[in-house]
Amino acid sequence: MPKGRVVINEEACKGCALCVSACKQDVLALAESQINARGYHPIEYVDPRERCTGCGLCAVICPDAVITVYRQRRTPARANTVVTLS
Amino acid sequence: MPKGRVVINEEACKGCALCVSACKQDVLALAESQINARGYHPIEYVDPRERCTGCGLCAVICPDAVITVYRQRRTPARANTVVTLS
Amino acid sequence: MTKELLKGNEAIAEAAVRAGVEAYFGYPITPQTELLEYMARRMPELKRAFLQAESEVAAINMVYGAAAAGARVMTSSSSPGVSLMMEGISYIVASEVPCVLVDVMRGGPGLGNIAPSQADYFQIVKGGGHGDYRLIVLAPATVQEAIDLTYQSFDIAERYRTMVVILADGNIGQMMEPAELPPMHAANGGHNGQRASWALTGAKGRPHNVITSIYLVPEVEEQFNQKLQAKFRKIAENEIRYAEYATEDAEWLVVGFGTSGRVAQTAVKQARAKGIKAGLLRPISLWPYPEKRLAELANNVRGILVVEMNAGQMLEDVRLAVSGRAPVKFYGRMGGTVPLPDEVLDEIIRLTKESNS
Amino acid sequence: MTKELLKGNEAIAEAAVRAGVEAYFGYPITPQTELLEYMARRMPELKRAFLQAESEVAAINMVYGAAAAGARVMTSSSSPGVSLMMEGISYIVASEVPCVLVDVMRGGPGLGNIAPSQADYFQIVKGGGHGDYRLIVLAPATVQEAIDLTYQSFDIAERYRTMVVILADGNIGQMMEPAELPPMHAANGGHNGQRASWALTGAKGRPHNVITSIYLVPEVEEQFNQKLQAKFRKIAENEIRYAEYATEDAEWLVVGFGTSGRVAQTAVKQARAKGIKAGLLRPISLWPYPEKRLAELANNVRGILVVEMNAGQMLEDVRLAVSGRAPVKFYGRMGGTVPLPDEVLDEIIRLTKESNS
Amino acid sequence: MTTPIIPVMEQLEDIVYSRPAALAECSTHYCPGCTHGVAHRLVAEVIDELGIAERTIGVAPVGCAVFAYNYFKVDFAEAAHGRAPAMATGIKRVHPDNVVFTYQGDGDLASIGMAEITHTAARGENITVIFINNAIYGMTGGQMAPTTLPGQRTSSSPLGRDVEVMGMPLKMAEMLAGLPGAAYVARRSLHSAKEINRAKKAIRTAFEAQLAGMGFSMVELLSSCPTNWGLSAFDSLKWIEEHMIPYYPLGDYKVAEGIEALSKN
Amino acid sequence: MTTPIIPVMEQLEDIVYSRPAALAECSTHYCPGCTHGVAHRLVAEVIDELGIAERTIGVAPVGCAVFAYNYFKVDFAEAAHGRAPAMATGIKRVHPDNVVFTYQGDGDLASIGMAEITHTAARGENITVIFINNAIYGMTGGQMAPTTLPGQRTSSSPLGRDVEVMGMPLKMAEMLAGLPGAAYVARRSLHSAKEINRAKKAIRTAFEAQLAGMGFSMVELLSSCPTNWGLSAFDSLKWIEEHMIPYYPLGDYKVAEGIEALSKN
Amino acid sequence: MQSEIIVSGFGGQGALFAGQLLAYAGMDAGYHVTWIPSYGPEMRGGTAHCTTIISDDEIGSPLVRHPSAAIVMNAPSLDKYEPLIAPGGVLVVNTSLTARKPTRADITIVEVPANAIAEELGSAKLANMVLVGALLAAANFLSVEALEAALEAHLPPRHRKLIEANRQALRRGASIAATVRQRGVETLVMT
Amino acid sequence: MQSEIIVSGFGGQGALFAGQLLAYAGMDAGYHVTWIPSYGPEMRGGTAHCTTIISDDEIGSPLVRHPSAAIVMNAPSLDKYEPLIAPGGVLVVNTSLTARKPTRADITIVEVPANAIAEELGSAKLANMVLVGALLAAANFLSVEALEAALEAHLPPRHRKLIEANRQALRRGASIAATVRQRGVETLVMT
Ligand SMILES: Cc1ncc(C[n+]2csc(CCOP(=O)(O)OP(=O)(O)O)c2C)c(N)n1
Ligand SMILES: Cc1ncc(C[n+]2csc(CCOP(=O)(O)OP(=O)(O)O)c2C)c(N)n1
Ligand code: SF4
Ligand code: SF4
Ligand code: SF4
Ligand code: SF4
Repeated sequence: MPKGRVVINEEACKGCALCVSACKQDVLALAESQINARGYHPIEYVDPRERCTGCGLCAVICPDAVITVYRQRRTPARANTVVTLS
Repeated sequence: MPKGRVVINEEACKGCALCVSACKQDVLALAESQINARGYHPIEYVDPRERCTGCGLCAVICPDAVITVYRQRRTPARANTVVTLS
Repeated sequence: MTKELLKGNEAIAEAAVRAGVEAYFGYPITPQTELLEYMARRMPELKRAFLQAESEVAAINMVYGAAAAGARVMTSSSSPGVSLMMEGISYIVASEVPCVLVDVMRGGPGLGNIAPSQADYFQIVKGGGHGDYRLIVLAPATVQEAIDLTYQSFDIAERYRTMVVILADGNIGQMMEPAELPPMHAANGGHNGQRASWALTGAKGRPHNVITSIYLVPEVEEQFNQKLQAKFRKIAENEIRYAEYATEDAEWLVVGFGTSGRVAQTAVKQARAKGIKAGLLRPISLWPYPEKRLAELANNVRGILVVEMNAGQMLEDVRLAVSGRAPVKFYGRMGGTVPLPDEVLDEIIRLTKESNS
Repeated sequence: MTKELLKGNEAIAEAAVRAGVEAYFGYPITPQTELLEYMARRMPELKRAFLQAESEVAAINMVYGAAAAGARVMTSSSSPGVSLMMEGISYIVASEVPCVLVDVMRGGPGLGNIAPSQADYFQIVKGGGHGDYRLIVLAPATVQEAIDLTYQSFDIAERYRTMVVILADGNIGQMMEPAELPPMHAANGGHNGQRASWALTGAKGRPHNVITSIYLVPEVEEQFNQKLQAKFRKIAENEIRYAEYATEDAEWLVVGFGTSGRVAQTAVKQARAKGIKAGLLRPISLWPYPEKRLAELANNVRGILVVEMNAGQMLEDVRLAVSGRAPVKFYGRMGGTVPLPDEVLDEIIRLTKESNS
Repeated sequence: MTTPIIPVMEQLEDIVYSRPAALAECSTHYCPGCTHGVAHRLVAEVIDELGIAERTIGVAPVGCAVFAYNYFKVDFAEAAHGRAPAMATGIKRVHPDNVVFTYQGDGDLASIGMAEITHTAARGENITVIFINNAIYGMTGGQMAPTTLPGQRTSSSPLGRDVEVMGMPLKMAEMLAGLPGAAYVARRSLHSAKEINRAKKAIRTAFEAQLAGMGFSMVELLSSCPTNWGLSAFDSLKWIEEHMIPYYPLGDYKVAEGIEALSKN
Repeated sequence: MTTPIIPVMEQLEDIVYSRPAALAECSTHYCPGCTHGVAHRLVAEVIDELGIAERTIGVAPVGCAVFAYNYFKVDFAEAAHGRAPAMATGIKRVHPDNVVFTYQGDGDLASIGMAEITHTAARGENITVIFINNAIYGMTGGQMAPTTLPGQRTSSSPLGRDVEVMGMPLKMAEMLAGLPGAAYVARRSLHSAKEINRAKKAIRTAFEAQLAGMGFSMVELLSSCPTNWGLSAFDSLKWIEEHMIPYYPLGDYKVAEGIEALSKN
Repeated sequence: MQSEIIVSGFGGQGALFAGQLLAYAGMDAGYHVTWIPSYGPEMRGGTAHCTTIISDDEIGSPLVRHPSAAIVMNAPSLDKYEPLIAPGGVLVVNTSLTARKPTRADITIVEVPANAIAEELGSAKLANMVLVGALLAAANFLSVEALEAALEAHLPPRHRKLIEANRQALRRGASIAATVRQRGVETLVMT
Repeated sequence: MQSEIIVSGFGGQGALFAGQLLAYAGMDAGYHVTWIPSYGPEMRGGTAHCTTIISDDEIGSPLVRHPSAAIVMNAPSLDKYEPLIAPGGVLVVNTSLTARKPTRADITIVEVPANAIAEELGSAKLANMVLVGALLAAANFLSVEALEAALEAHLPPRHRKLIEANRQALRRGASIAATVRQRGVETLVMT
């Protein structure tokens, strides 16, 4: 199981691919074959080697705020909080 | 004979008296009894003690450029020139 | 309450204060400056907002902001300054936010002079800014009327969510007359601090409000324009104001607004004294224009004389209303000169002679 | 010379270049921006002055400066940008310096949209700035006409020492049509570098020249205004332009300018095909307005339909000219929508029915 | 820093990033990869973190961000081109307890709106300005802005900005920082995750300065315009780094007394 | 420095000062003691000394100096309020060989004309600006200017300028000097003969910078308004010295490379 | 009955205030009044004049071509207004600042060296009140007492210390003009 | 005779250029022509369409309600223009970006998977030319040769290297539509 994972709102993604270049673990790619209602190829999250660390860099750079990032709990005491990235 | 002398265009003088306070030799005064066509008391040049040095400070401060300043020639070679004050 | 001798500019300012104006933004320009100066003293005294803006462009956009925030707000200026407000005025009407502008006209065009004029009628009444819009334009002829119209103007502006202009010539701003001031309202004039539902106040417990004037899809912009036009028609039904003098049996009608109107009134009186059956229509609302009443009167008179302090601007509205029912003559003075009663009387006499011959 | 397929905005720009325009100052705004962009390429190429100003306010005052200096100069903009120019325009006319403004109107009021519109007729034709002034307003309906009018506009402006406005709706700016460009003039258009005697060029061997618009004494300002009015009357005598189509035997007259005019022409053609004796008057000069010709035509028709891309602005000039001689109906589209021939045809048919019933 | 916002959905996972609540659910009209979107998100995050959505009023410019009012779930006005600071002044003067911010492009703020931004800063108007410097006019199709770099080609400087004719680009942060009314003025960039995080901190400081009543605050953000630069989204970020930052150095240009303390809260 | 102008009239006397030729013979409408008159004289003297009267074009503001065109025997335009720099730009772009200057008050230049002056300086427009800072709106009867001092009473700040509400006064020389387009920016005062002589040198340098094609030059002159300050002419000069100079320090704020060399000629 | 009074002088001579005071007094006496200033060409150095109308009927035009009275405080004002006064009207001339003599024979002319008298009373600024006093005595549409009451009622607080001096000036002016009427002459020259 | 053609698609699909090229060809063939664009709601992300009119008479309105032909390059364009085409007119549909079928029975419908064909030819950008070729063959108001000549004559210098590819695209489109007429069917679906 990877340390993190991301969920992409594919309908809202504009396929700019900035997340792809931001991701150091190489788990994001343009879905060349797919096209969303607004005419863009959205991003796919493909992590067969379970490399996603949940670092959130993709979400930080995404201009369309379409990525949600999850990370394995390190301190279970911190439930009900969101760790923001700043 | 004083070293210098001034000529005042009395009709254009507004009687602000700035020249009076600028003059270190005390040869200028408001002509209280006189009134020009624009309703101002103009300045009089009165130099019985021949103190005017022709320093030109009155002319430099006069906002209405109504004072002409003469000075005794020091270097007669310099005829046909005007010594500006800067 | 007894009358005080009040200067037009200051009377307008105090009337606005009493109407509960919460914020004033303006820029100095003669012959309106006393209004700004009065506000500079009076508003801070009442802990209301006064700000001398960096320009008329900024002033009108500050007004736009405060109006969008739901506040009673006004500005004042004079001809060249008002020209600079044209973009902002168009935005304000298009955004449907209420506010009041006092325009104390001076001689023009260009820098012109500071003498009284009525040469900005076209600009204010027809539309000096871009797009199809109308301003509610009220033109006082006395200090008392200036007070009363200003006092009402905020309610009118809020009723229709649009801009009301008090269009005064320099004479009205500068003259003193005995007048009575209305009672004092708290800031925001009787709304008890309650803001309109559309106002920008923070989206607390409601969806967020937006004040905008962009409608990119032409059909949507057209619908919006239709809504605006419907509003303008409603205003045209409800907000027509005018004064008449000796019109009952008038054979010769004089039409003038503001100072020209009251000068003409004296001339009409003098004409009556000479046995000429003259009467006066003095439009108070320049938009909406009292065209129906004018058309009625036009049916019964033998000639009409329009008197203005310009080259003939309201004249067009008179001709539109009269539409050929009676001959229309014009007497105008320009560039900051004011017609005197004897000149107008001469014109009335000329009118009767020309139409008789 | 053969025709090229030219876009309105660019054709206007090239026509101005060929007329010898020496300086262009402007600020980007859709749907006029191609004109500025064309100038950005073309003027430096010819070593003439191009400057993107910081705003429309600055642009019109740069134009004012260059015009005062005796140069052939122009600017261009669209509705909100033109609103910002109102003060400067009033100054320019009051200072009697010649220049050309191209106004490519878009949907409004406020920010509105970038679609074609004619809703700034009042602003440009009646006077959006302060004071009694008039602009010479030319409204092309085709790219060729846009070229021809622009090319002439500089001479006209110089002849009367005043501002000429090419008032185009967004369609004229955006459309392409085959058109022929006029021959190329050197900078300053045929004056061979000679500046007008009043121009600011440095007071060499002559008393110093002054360009100003302030006349503090009302009587002097009034005299100046009288001089201006006399000039305007002269322009009104000489500069009326219009086109007619099928008016000889017309019983129903359609009046429209610019794009509405050409759309109406198609509708008139269709009406004729249906046996309705319709005709078209297309005013080209909006000021001075072809009121005499319109009045003549009004005498001979049974009804008049005014078509505009606004809520009814030129309509007032039509009603003024017609002055009750014939019923006047209006069909307008607003906010960036354009009437189509079938709509206008329907209105013509309705006009004939209403007037027959 | 942690803020309670959304309950964690799965027992063993934290949401480390999700779309801020102050950002409307709709998708924007911005071009793919345009960092206007990043700027919006950061502002929304700060509004959420400070818990001020219900008392914030935004003012949108004329420019690509003209529809900002659709994208923030806070009250919003759409100003005339360049006049957002005047409009914000009008709002703030009648609602001093609201949080008021403008969001403006470089054509809007630094060209046509120069007088309004300068005077608003000079007055120390207690508002926050988010200033998007993308070295070009985006919305109208890529004309020169006052911030366009020397030699940069645009549709109105087709041969590249000639500084002999058009002057050098304006550095607004530096200029406004010189005014006593300015409490906090910083320049940040949106070209990398790291800089984006630093940009967010600056935006937060700017809003905090306003909340503390300290006066005018502005964050200039170097932003991309892939469409009008004619570059890919990725190359645009590189262009910011390689071409814009050298001319527009990042940093804090004005940090009034007391601001440092704010950020430590 | 000597310049041949008028033949000496008496054998044994030199004229050490007489009215400059570029100043028209008429008398001005300025109030008695108003140093607008001094500024006019200095500009006229410089024009004479540089021998440029026949190719100079001035632009008058809206403000007390609105009639400047009557007082200089050079071609002159009267601009709209605040727009003199734009008008001067229009003139200079079509007549680059003419010498173009604007003469502007502080309301004109620093308030309504802020955008135009800033952009003109930023473009490095090759013109000269004579900027009269008298801390008030003279012509309209004494309202607050952006340069009005903290606490200073004016007709629109009757209790004194409250910097909490209106911000601190603007220092235009300092602000514009920061722009790369500015070649020469200096502040001088007209409150004493000594400072007047220094002011003249600065004005001369500014015009020389233009003649050398170096770009934007401006001399800010601290000037009196006895009428609206409610002081005598003499006390007004003292007020400049005691109140204005401490806030507006005299000095050179921008001296581009090559300027020093000019002044040495 | 309607009286129209023009007061005209250099800026700073107090012409506008004199006209205002007449308006106040008229209002307090129950009349309709208007006061309208007309700035000279400039704010500084120009002339200032105003028109006050006092009427028992509603006032239409606040401006008139031919006033029933004029106070002229300097030479240009004399030249401008002497020809305009309605026949039978009153012209009050400040001879301290006018060189020429008025020439009309169909009006009452009162010549007062108002500056000289005012300086005698302590300040040249009182010249306006001397002239107003003279007007009242000569023209008879308001009493000097009404003016005094108006001074008392409407002078702004910061100027209250000047009331007594103003009152004296009014009286001096009035006593002069009273002589005119007593003597039944058309023109009185005060020396 | 007058043909009115609307070309409509997403910004970037080349709808405006396709319409322009038709206008150029019409002009070169001696007709009167007009071309008028209509920006979508925004500059970015919106749709773009234009109207080209080719006529042997002077053209009045550059806009029409019911065009004689339309090329629709995406789904919203299909929805908007299918109902508007004049009876007997031609509708060319880019099936690569439209999901639903056109339904009108009174017009000629040509369905072309233009993006697919264009990508086959080397670039999706050629889809517009494929569709124009199809229109010409189906509607018969200008020859494909005329279009090719227009390409040659009016393509801006910096795009001249694309002429050959564009020409091929035109021909492919035309050959498709030619089949329509041969077969005499109302609707042709290219797969
Ligand atoms: C008064 C006025 N002038 C011009 C325009 C046209 N216009 C719209 S947006 C814009 C510039 C936008 O550029 P910028 O502010 O840099 O923002 P961006 O689009 O790059 O985000 C212009 C000039 C307008 N709408 N109003
Ligand atoms: C657009 C416009 N707004 C306002 C005015 C009124 N006005 C004339 S001069 C002036 C200010 C003058 O002050 P300043 O520039 O400081 O010059 P000064 O008179 O002190 O020399 C103003 C506000 C105007 N003429 N035009
Ligand atoms: S950065 Fe965002 S919009 Fe761009 S491709 Fe990635 S998920 Fe899509
Ligand atoms: S300084 Fe000049 S104007 Fe003033 S009193 Fe002296 S001479 Fe007269
Ligand atoms: S045009 Fe430029 S600034 Fe505007 S949305 Fe597109 S990429 Fe962003
Ligand atoms: S008002 Fe002031 S600035 Fe103007 S002329 Fe008088 S003293 Fe000088």
